[in-house]
Amino acid sequence: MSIDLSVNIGALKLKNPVLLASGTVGYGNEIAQFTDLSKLGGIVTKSLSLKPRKGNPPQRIVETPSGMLNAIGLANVGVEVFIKEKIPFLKELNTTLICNIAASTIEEYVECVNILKGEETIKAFEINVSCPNVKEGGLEFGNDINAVGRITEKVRAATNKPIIIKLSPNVSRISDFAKTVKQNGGDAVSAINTLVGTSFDINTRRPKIKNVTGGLSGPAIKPIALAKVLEIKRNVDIPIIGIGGIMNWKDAVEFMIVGASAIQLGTVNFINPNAGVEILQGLEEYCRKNSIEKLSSLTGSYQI
Amino acid sequence: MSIDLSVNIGALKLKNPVLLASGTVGYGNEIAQFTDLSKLGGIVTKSLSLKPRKGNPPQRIVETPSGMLNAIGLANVGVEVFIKEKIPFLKELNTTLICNIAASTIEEYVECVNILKGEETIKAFEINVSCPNVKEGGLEFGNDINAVGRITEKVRAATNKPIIIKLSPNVSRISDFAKTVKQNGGDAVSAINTLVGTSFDINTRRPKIKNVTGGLSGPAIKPIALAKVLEIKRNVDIPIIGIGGIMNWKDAVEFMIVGASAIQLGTVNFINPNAGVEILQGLEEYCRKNSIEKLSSLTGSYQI
Amino acid sequence: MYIEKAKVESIEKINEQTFLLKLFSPSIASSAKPGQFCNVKVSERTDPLLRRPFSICNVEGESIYFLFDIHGEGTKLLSHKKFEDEIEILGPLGKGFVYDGSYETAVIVAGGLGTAPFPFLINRLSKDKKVAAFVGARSKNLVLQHGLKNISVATDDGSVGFHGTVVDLLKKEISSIAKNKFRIFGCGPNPMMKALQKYAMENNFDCQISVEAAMACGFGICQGCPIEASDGESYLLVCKDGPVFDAKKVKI
Amino acid sequence: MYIEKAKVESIEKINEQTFLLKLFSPSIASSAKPGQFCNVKVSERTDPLLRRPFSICNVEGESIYFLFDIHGEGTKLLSHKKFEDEIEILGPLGKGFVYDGSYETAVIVAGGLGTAPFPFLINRLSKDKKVAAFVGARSKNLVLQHGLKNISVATDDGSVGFHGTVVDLLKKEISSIAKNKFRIFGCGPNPMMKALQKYAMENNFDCQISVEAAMACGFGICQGCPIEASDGESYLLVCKDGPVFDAKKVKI
Ligand SMILES: Cc1cc2nc3c(=O)[nH]c(=O)nc-3n(C[C@H](O)[C@H](O)[C@H](O)COP(=O)(O)OP(=O)(O)OC[C@H]3O[C@@H](n4cnc5c(N)ncnc54)[C@H](O)[C@@H]3O)c2cc1C
Ligand SMILES: Cc1cc2nc3c(=O)[nH]c(=O)nc-3n(C[C@H](O)[C@H](O)[C@H](O)COP(=O)(O)OP(=O)(O)OC[C@H]3O[C@@H](n4cnc5c(N)ncnc54)[C@H](O)[C@@H]3O)c2cc1C
Ligand SMILES: Cc1cc2nc3c(=O)[nH]c(=O)nc-3n(C[C@H](O)[C@H](O)[C@H](O)COP(=O)(O)O)c2cc1C
Ligand SMILES: Cc1cc2nc3c(=O)[nH]c(=O)nc-3n(C[C@H](O)[C@H](O)[C@H](O)COP(=O)(O)O)c2cc1C
Ligand code: FES
Ligand code: FES
Repeated sequence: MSIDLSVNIGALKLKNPVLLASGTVGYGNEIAQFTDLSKLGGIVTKSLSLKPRKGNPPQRIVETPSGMLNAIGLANVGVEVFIKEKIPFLKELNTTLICNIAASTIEEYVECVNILKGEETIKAFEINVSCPNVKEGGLEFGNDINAVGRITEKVRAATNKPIIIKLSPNVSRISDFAKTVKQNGGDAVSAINTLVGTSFDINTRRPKIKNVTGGLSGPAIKPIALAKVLEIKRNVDIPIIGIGGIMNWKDAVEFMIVGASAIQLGTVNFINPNAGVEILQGLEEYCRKNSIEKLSSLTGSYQI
Repeated sequence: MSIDLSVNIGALKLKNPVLLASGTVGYGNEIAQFTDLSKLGGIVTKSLSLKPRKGNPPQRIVETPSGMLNAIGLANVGVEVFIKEKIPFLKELNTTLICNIAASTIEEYVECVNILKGEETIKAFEINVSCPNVKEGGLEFGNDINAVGRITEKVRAATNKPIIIKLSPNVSRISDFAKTVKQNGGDAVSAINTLVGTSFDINTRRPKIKNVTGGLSGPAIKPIALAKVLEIKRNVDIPIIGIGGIMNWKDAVEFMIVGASAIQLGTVNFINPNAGVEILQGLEEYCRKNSIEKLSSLTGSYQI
Repeated sequence: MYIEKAKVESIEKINEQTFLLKLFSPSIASSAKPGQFCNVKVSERTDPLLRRPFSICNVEGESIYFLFDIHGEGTKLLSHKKFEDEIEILGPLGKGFVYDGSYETAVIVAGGLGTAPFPFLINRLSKDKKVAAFVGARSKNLVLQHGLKNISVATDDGSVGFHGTVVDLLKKEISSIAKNKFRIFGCGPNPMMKALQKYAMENNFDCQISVEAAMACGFGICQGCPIEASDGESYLLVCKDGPVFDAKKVKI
Repeated sequence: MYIEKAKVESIEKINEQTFLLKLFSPSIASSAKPGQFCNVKVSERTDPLLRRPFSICNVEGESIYFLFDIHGEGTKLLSHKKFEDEIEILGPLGKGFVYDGSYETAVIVAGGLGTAPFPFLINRLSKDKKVAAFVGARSKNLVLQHGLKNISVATDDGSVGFHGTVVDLLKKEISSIAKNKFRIFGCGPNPMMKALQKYAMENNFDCQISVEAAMACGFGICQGCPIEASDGESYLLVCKDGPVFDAKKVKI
């Protein structure tokens, strides 16, 4: 039996649903030494900002039970260097490139998109709204439903390429945010970004992470991420990319069942850089065993 | 060196900060076979409702990475039976009894408090606002800041005993809720209750928990709980009871450093029913080693 | 009830997937009753987080036995334990079998790992009681006869003994013991217990069944393990009110 | 760079808290360079979640060695590994020592477990180079001399050798080797590396230091392990640009 692994995220066609998540794959070159990226559905770049960002001072990461906290501070090369130095390698990869963008004003998001949209290699934009909103008092855009609506609207106006809004989980009703994305012309949502967490050293009484708080990722958050994806699926008709704590193909299947059209792997890449390829094989095997001809038929197939 | 372990939660005096959390200690009798409850700062009852509740059908619990989901459905004997059958045992325990109350209307909270407040054994009320609000469309009170304000106000009017509002973590800014509690006369807040999560069986495609979603608890959520406590501490001047994933004395110290005046143990009781006593010993030892005379001086002693 | 750090005295593979674990656990050994279980800590770390429930398979002096299969990660970790390793166990938990009374034959009906509690039960039965054991398994290599006697076997695939379920085998064979007064003791997967319960109730047989449920605490504080009482009005707790119930008392 | 499932060939306790682990790991053995490290999976479960970085202590045929202490849970799990257990390792990672050049003496300065990378370095030094090794430890029973030669010892408590830090010992002894051209290779806790760096820079010594940082991935994709470049303008990554840096290039 030949299994159709392809999935559609709105207008974005992927050869399979396995993507590598922003910030956990750099710009592809390092991880390519361990895995064959061309087999995957695609990769999402580290969040790019208009100007290069140095990132936060160390310590940036700390392990927690079945998870980790990070506060990288969006260290990245900036859009210009990205185009000049990273795109050439990414072009050769034969995988779908999604460009993740971070900004602290709405105008900056639009400007980044305008600079990048001419690059043929970039097939879609993922908008990271979980960055401190400098202009509006340091609150996160991601927790402000109006801001998310406006960002979607403005970015939509700037490009015809598929737009995916990456949602923050640190809200009461994530489906309201997904609804806003849909209403403002977004093609899809990614759920979830990391949860706010912290960890302190009991001897020095200082935060283990210099930035005080960090984003929690890894298997610890999987149940939360699944609930968020399910909540969106049951309330809004928009394609969802499921993210959060996926370690193996079973987790990937679980995300698809609760509503994800595709999935992204984050933390697992650090532990097993070949996880994407292994998960893909697992998905294919699962389909074969269960006589599923189209992998995409799993999406939202929950029995409640 | 003799160490002063006592702490104050507003008007509520506890011999030490180690409490057992609601829903993880029943009404004290079973766990008393494994541990000496009289050594602890106190215990919080399973959430009591006006009428007895049968609870949700099975399966009610499922394990997750470093955590568990539960959807018990507030199974409890109801306030009347509690007074008749449970109070006599609890009276003999020689530990502080905090009564946790759940309801689906504001009036019901007040009614429960009115029925219970005459019981001398009950030293404080903890109000569980993470229950669906039947009147206002099934959304949780806990995610509705106005509802939390009104509940605090009405319960405050009904009793002079200390009132602790147990906050939901499934919100963007928990400190806003703590502020509302303070403004409406609450004595303290407990943070956090469980996070919404789910888990699906990839063969049947059904939720592993009959209720579809459940509350995530255990070490997995500790970094999130710590961040919530810290957020409240930095923004609102109200005593905080820290809860979430505490497994050992080090975790307890960490919660106190970020701002907790006392702590509650939940999931750990299932794994080690003697954890409370062991944690207390660990806290005392820590104080001795670090020449800390008053354990309460740890509260909010973070160095940021 | 005790929290005991028990040393591994031996761990033995008794068929291709089943292990017999012997632990030095004097407090639990001296207080346990057949049909009770322990909640076993399989890891020092927080994943897997919860303890795992296992029936007390037997008691011998100051030692207790567990019989288990590799099912998931927890039992896998348990199977890696070695001589003299320490395992923290909590028990004895729950209500065991009621096995005194005037019946003459103890009819044991065990499916798969449901064999586990019966060596202990057989040990404690008064000497005048006869035993008739019916064990079912998926196929020949999974049949567990450890510690049983007077055994009739059923397999789903017919690779040994009766071809069919152990409850069907019981129905076929019951006439041979039906002259005596008997009491049925059942343990196995819940669907099998349901079939046994139905059969016993229809025929008004004296029957006790041991059921399974997902558990967190194992001793009544989490309310995680409900089973509906037969009146349909309330839930009982498998860990505290069970795991053994009179077949008439619960809805499986 | 490889992900290799390596079999334990031996695990040996070389002092009261230090273990020497030998693994069969042909791909890594054949490509590793002194100063590089591997990221080691210590558990099959999700807690502990992350791999742990360890310097490659030595390479012998198709085998590699790690030298480690029990520090927390990860190293404790590692210390429990037994002959023939499989451990998944990722490596060789990072940039190693630059050890060719026209210097005559390799001056090794190691604090505590900082000894780890030097047996491998010494093995690969061209035969005409001399070695002078300075090792520091808290006290006598923690001094690690494994695989070193021409050793001078310093202890914080003076229980053996020089009473003081290893950098102070170096300052005292340097004159005896200062006639030769030398290059310093340092590895140890970051505060010690900082002291060594300061001393080397003040004297314009040729010096390479291996630094530590919390790591998630170990190969450059998480950006979790920054160290400030000496210009103060940018961060380098310890895992990818290091762990060995020219002492002039970074701010510790
Ligand atoms: C009262 C009682 C007595 C038992 N006695 C035995 C025995 O003697 N021998 C034996 O081999 N097994 C016994 N079981 C089943 C045993 O507890 C499970 O096989 C074991 O928990 C599986 O753990 P795991 O980590 O290997 O599997 P996983 O599937 O990885 O476990 C995941 C979670 O599901 C729970 N779980 C999985 N299977 C079961 C099950 N069948 N019943 C309840 N919870 C389950 C686990 O406890 C854990 O919380 C008993 C169960 C109960 C309730
Ligand atoms: C490049 C490099 C090479 C190393 N080589 C060796 C070696 O050869 N021998 C040896 O014994 N140790 C070495 N270390 C330190 C070793 O990685 C830590 O001791 C180990 O990670 C501790 O893990 P744990 O679970 O036992 O401790 P825990 O304290 O429980 O670990 C908790 C977390 O902190 C991290 N961590 C703890 N200590 C350190 C540390 N000193 N440096 C970086 N991260 C740390 C762990 O990786 C983990 O993520 C090296 C570190 C680095 C960065
Ligand atoms: C070290 C690290 C860096 C990350 N950087 C970004 C980022 O730059 N932009 C972004 O949108 N998400 C970023 N994320 C979030 C991940 O893309 C992902 O949403 C999250 O980690 C949850 O998935 P996981 O549990 O599989 O890791 C980062 C996560 C980690 C762990
Ligand atoms: C099985 C279970 C039942 C619970 N029942 C209640 C409850 O009835 N009322 C309540 O306020 N909190 C309840 N909780 C939440 C706990 O009191 C606690 O806030 C939460 O579990 C986080 O702490 P932990 O990680 O230490 O378990 C319950 C938690 C669990 C695991
Ligand atoms: S397992 Fe906790 S009440 Fe039964
Ligand atoms: S550890 Fe991930 S970039 Fe260095």
